[in-house]
Amino acid sequence: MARVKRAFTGEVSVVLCGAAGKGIQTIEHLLIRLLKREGYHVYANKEYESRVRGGSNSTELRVGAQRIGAFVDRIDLLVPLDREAVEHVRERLTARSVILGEKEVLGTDLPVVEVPLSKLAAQAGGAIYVNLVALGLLASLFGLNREEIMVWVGAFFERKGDEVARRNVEALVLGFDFGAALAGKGAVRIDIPRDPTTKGEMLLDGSEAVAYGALAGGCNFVCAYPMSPSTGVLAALARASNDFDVVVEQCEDEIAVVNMALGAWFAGARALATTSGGGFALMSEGLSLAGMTETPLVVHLAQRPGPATGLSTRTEQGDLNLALYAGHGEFPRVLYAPGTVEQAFTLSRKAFHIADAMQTQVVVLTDQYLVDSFTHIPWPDLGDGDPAPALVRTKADYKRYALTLDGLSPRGVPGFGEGLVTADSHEHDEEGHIIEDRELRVRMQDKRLSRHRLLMQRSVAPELIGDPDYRTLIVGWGSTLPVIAEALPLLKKKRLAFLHFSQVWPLHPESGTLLKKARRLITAEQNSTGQFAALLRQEYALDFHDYVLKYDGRPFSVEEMADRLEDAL
Amino acid sequence: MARVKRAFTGEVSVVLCGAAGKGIQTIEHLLIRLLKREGYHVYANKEYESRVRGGSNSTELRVGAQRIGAFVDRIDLLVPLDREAVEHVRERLTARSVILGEKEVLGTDLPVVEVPLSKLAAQAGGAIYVNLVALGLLASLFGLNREEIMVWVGAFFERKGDEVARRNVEALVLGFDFGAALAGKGAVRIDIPRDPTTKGEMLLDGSEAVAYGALAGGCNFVCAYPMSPSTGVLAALARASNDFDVVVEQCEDEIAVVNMALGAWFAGARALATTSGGGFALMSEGLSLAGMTETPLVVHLAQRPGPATGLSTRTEQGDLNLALYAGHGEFPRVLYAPGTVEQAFTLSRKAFHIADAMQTQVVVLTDQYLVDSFTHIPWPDLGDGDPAPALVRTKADYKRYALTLDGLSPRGVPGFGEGLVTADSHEHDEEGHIIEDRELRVRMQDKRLSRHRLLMQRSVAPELIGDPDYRTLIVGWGSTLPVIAEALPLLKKKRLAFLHFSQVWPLHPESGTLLKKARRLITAEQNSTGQFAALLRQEYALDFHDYVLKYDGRPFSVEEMADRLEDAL
Amino acid sequence: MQTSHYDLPHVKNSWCPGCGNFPILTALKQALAELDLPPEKVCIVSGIGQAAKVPHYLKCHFFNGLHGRALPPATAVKASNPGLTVVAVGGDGDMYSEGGNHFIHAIRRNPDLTLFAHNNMVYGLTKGQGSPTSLRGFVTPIQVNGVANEPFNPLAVAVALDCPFVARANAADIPRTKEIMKEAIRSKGLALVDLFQACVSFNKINTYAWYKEHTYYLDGSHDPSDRMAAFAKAVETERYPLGILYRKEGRPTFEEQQPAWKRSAEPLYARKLDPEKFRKFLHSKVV
Amino acid sequence: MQTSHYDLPHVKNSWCPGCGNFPILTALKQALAELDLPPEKVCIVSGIGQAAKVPHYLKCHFFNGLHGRALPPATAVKASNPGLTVVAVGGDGDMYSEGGNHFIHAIRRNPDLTLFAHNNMVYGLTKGQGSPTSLRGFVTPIQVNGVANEPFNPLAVAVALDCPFVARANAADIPRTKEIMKEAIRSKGLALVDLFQACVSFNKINTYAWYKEHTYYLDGSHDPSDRMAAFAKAVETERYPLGILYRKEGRPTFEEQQPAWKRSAEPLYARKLDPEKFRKFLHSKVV
Ligand SMILES: Cc1ncc(C[n+]2csc(CCOP(=O)(O)OP(=O)(O)O)c2C)c(N)n1
Ligand SMILES: Cc1ncc(C[n+]2csc(CCOP(=O)(O)OP(=O)(O)O)c2C)c(N)n1
Ligand code: SF4
Ligand code: SF4
Ligand SMILES: [Mg+2]
Ligand SMILES: [Mg+2]
Repeated sequence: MARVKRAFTGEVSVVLCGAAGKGIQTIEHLLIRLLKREGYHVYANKEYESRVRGGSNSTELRVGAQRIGAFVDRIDLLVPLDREAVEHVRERLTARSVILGEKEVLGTDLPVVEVPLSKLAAQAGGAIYVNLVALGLLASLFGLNREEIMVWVGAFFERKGDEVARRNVEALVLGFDFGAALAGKGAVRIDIPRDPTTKGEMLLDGSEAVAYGALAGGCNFVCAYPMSPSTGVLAALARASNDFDVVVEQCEDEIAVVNMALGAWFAGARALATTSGGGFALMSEGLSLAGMTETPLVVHLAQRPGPATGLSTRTEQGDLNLALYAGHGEFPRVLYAPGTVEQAFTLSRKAFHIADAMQTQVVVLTDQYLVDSFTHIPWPDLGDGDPAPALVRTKADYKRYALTLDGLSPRGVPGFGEGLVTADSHEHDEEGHIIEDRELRVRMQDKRLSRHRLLMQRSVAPELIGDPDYRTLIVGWGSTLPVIAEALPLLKKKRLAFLHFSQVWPLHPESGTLLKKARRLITAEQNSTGQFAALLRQEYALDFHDYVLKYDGRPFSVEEMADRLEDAL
Repeated sequence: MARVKRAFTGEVSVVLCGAAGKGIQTIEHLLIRLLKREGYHVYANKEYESRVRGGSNSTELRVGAQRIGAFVDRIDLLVPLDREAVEHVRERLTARSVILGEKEVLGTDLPVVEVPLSKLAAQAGGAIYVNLVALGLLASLFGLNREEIMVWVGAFFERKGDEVARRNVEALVLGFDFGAALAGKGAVRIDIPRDPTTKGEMLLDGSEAVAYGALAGGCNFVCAYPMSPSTGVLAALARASNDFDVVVEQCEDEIAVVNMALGAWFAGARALATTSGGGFALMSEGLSLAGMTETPLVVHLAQRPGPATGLSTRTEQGDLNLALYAGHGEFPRVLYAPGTVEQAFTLSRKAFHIADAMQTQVVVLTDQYLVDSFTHIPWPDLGDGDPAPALVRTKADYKRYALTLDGLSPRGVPGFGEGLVTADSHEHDEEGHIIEDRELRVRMQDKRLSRHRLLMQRSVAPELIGDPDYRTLIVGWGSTLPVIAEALPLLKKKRLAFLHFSQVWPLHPESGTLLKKARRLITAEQNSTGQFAALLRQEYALDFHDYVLKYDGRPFSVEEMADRLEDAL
Repeated sequence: MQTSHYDLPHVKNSWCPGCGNFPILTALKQALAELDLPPEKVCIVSGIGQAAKVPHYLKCHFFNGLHGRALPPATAVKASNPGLTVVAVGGDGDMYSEGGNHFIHAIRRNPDLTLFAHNNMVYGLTKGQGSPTSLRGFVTPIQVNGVANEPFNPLAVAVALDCPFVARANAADIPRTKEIMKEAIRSKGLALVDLFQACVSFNKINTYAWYKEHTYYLDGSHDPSDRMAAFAKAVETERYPLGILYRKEGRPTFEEQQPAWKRSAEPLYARKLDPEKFRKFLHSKVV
Repeated sequence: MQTSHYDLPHVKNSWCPGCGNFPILTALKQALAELDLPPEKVCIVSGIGQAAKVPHYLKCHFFNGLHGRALPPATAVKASNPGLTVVAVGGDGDMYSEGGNHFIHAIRRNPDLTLFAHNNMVYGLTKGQGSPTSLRGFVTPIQVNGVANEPFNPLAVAVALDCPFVARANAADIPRTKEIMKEAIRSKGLALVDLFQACVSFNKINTYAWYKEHTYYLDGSHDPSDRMAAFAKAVETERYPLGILYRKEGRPTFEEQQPAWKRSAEPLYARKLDPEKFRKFLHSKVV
């Protein structure tokens, strides 16, 4: 294994690993900012156990000259913070991997580039500073400016008091100087071109992207019950609530959540509910109510492996069918499945506009992998061209469920105008009063279902990547976009393309043509049954030739995706 | 309209109509018994509003020489009990219909065979006896024996006291004698051959069939939250609970229901949960728990029109997708959809055996139409050959989730043997303890999913009715069996058949072949999107040529089914 | 205001003749009329059940949602537009069984709304099953040996959770029920009124006469601000006290603690994101 | 019996070092050992949360179900096999928030089981959000301006619903907690023990020291059979009383009111349908 002299050009994957509570998140938080300021493209992703302290968690930072969005197995530089760390990631280490740390502490048989992390930490004031030593080490390997980062890190720790800030900066410098010496000896060399555009970009994780996209869409009400990995969205909106007057409530359960969100929309607010699979399942009846009352609704569903509690801090795309069919009876809905942090922002914004304009429910499907993806994104479309909320000032003779030509009854809210605004869970007449009449029932159901066609017209087209003259088509949806896109050129196959769906329901009208053009269809999904392929089979009566499925709770890496697709081709 | 002299041979449809609280149910209850004793085949079905008093409800009794299971629009004899009644069923009246009643009370322009119902009722003691007068009238038209029915009806009312019994019998006789006179005049003549086998058959409605089938399957625990039209099953089991030591509990909500049922199975009971769409939606998360813990479960889902509260006392087949996909994550399940009262018994029994043997969840899908179908069924298979519960006496080293060759870990229960029995909602090891390990996760998920194949092997094959050499195939599922079967011979089409599925998931392995053999596929479903057709498209990548859908909350009648199929052919 | 302002003559009422919901409807119209609350200012949020049909028979804004789920949307309506008078209505099954969790947490949350629970000690709409308030021994088609569970005591629980307004009324007594309703609507924070109501079709035990016999009105000797006294009254079951059992001043409401309502009184529907502020906020993410 | 009987040495514990769940686990093992209840006689039913992991660290039968849903399956286990000692375990979020409806209705139903609620006034497993028992003003990543809702008072609610055994313990005091646990397990009907528990990772307010300072033990002067006195104790919040607040004798349990248990003590798994009786029953439908 590993010769110790190593040079990385173009792109490098740095992995930090250690027990929960060891400060890995602080390194990630600071390093990603420092690298981005420097003009590196950075993408980070973490994996962690369902526990608060102990265990083995890791964060991967990929640093390169171009935009990155996917996870790789390969570890170029590993900074293990405890004895278990090396074992935890061992199968990802290659002959090219460099381990930076203390051989004695790590007790590993693998070659280690000796860095006296704990000695330097002790020098700075104690074991807890080990993360800042590691940060300094990496900062110097990436060629950052010593003084600049001292000032920046000092400022970051300022609010924790002078003493803490001083010691952290000291640890940083000790690590930095050690790293500079290493680099000087040529033990590790990183040589990646910079791209000044990164500096002007926003740094967000997937949760923040959903939350701020929602704000951009006019969200002013959020209710939720905590559940990994969906809680980050609630937290991001809670942080912003004082500035943007967002009503925030942690409810008693997810049933309260969905019903509260519906009450809010009914009264003219724009509410978001955020949850994971189990909570979404509990909302099923409420989604049906949204359908019957034609109340807009936006739900963020961050997927994790099921069934039941499953693997609560891991990733999966196992809830597509649930999102498609939750709730009794039949009613239209929209499902977005953003492929990147950037799309998470854009589609969350769009979700509010579509929900409002079409009086429908919109689910934004993410997963642990996407919400924990941390990267910088170009300045997004803030939807300044978006229409104002589609609310009408009601007249005295207002009828909430008026039968209209396009199937959309103008939506009023209580207090805006003279009319009375109603919502009814029973089959109802135009005023919202209970009926038993069979003909009116059919007209009302037709009216609700007719929305499906309108939603199709406004759907997001799938994105085609690769040879437009394809014979083999790989199909994917949601968060696997970057990993399939990155794996694609690694496959030595002609006439190959990848079709990515960021809207999975209703399907864009062109989808059928695009799919049927292929001779061979392969689905790549992060679940155990190929749910999206089943949906496409149902819609277009077509067959899939292979299924690349993964359901161990870990995201596809570029390498695994390439290997598995290679096998399937 | 209607000439008044009318003879009915072979089969007759009698409709009773009036406000809730007018005693229609009593007539139905008594008449169906009297007719069955006489050797008539009888089938009754009711439709009613979601209110306790008032409105217009009706019951149809079809009486014939052969087994009947379907609803017809056609009314041969109408006994309207109030002014609104005639209007309520007016569109079902034909030139052949005979209305029996008081023209003045009814205020109708239609010809009426005058029967002084209210005068005779008054004579018997008051307006409330009008239903017994009507009963007597019909009894005489059907040629029942005056003395026998007097004794029988007297006995029936005995528990209400002598005076009440006397007056009821008097009303019966007054009606009977009036009817005899009418018949004598030849105004109405009913001439239907008798079949002595009806006498030995059990008289059940769909709810009782589900309940008693469950008992036959060993059900000894039932929990539910009331919800139309599923409550009848709970009531039937509650009535039997003292005799058969069934633990019965009305829970606080449907979430408690599903979790309680799972706890009961875990501890070795055989529990049934009964609900309708909204309640089933609330159980979604619990179904996922059943999947993860491999705990058997039987749920009866009586469908009604949605979304949300919809039409709470009407019928629909709108919850197939919900039943298929409720719950987060991926896990196997079984869905039965009995087509008749008889199948409701058989499949509910079977549900318990499959749930137990396969450690899986089984949903029995009925609907308002089926649970309110009231008829006699041949003595059912009581499953005496069914295997004993598949429970093992545990040893000290027992592991609940042992990885075995066939994917079924022997199931123990606490207290039976020395071992410890566990159930875990997280991904777990063989002992049921929480894991994060990726490989074990995959093995456990594969183990759970592998059940699907076993379930397919034990699935109920679809039933083919009609020309085995078909080119056109009508597909149906659940309660539409009798109506499609009866409509089939009315269609003047060659090489036509009907394929009925009483198990809709997993599909029997032969289904694909049977479907693909057809040149033309038509689905007939009681919903607005053709959910079952979508499932078949997904499974077999095939196209449907026409959709015969109905979603006004009323059951398909034979006539409507025939007309609509005719159009589709 | 005239009570006829709230009439909806074209809607057919589907309650049974003689049902105890009629006097409640009358009292509620009178209460609203006397408080001069026009239909456009009132939003009724209800669940499913006979009681929950109230907004179909009383002109106002309404959100008639799911069985058991009136309180979360009612809370949201108030928090989205505090200018509305929000009333949540449901039956005993609706509010205390299916909706039990929302009941206790709404009291904790304390939105400024009024909760009328029509307590007929039975499930009316679904035809006569036991309810959480059914008395022990009540025989039904499901509880064939009689109800075995202890009845839910909504008033004692509300006092235990320090609900700012806890009252009971006998619906048949329209004038006094109306007065209690008015007090409840006026009161700040969550106001609970449990309304004894006869179900003439399915409850042959707890009839109009029974309610009359088994209740008495609290008089001046009861101090509703005394929590212990209120609890003592709430657990009385030989004869049930009527009137205001408990009043607690000063509990802040849900809405008024939300920053969104500290700075502005404009309903949420009329607000917009400040695009400049939002841009600045996003710029702070350019680190 | 030795407490080591309940050890599961091969299972890795994932609680944080110093977590207040450890003393609870110790006390529970001691209580079971002193009551001579071998693992084969005990079934723990739990939800999801840090507290709910107890059965993974204590050898016994267990059903570790869904967040908030311990009580319905626990009730069913007891009703299917009353020979088992059934213990329901969960956190404050688990039992009082997601599981709030089951909490109140389990008390009404009164199965013979013990409920241990680990009350750390925070959501531990999901990393520090407010819980229904969090005190006003508690700042979290979600409650950025501090918790605004009134804390849920489980003991007052339990007394309001006439729960037959209502107690509070400070988990850090293992010997006395163990004694309370033993009493609770021995007591007939539903026994609630709210256990004050420190979360060292996410609750920096309600620490071991805080619990010690803000509690005191009830002494002989408190009569637990006096419901009013119990209520008065339950609503004390300056210093929280520890010990048995309320005891009510004589409430029948859920199981014993079921006909299935009146005639036989055989667990349901060992029973079979009597085929002759069933045939006769079906024959009665041949009318
Ligand atoms: C989720 C769900 N479960 C069950 C029902 C059926 N249901 C409708 S109303 C009702 C109870 C009615 O009793 P109550 O709330 O006391 O109202 P009442 O009719 O007595 O006024 C039930 C169980 C439903 N609509 N939704
Ligand atoms: C339906 C559902 N919603 C949310 C969650 C996420 N969740 C798991 S544990 C928990 C709360 C933990 O707090 P508590 O019950 O107080 O237990 P503690 O960890 O503090 O012991 C939550 C919200 C879940 N598992 N299921
Ligand atoms: S069933 Fe009872 S509560 Fe319902 S309307 Fe009739 S009398 Fe009133
Ligand atoms: S987070 Fe809190 S409750 Fe959970 S294990 Fe850690 S200290 Fe204990
Ligand atoms: Mg009621
Ligand atoms: Mg907690």
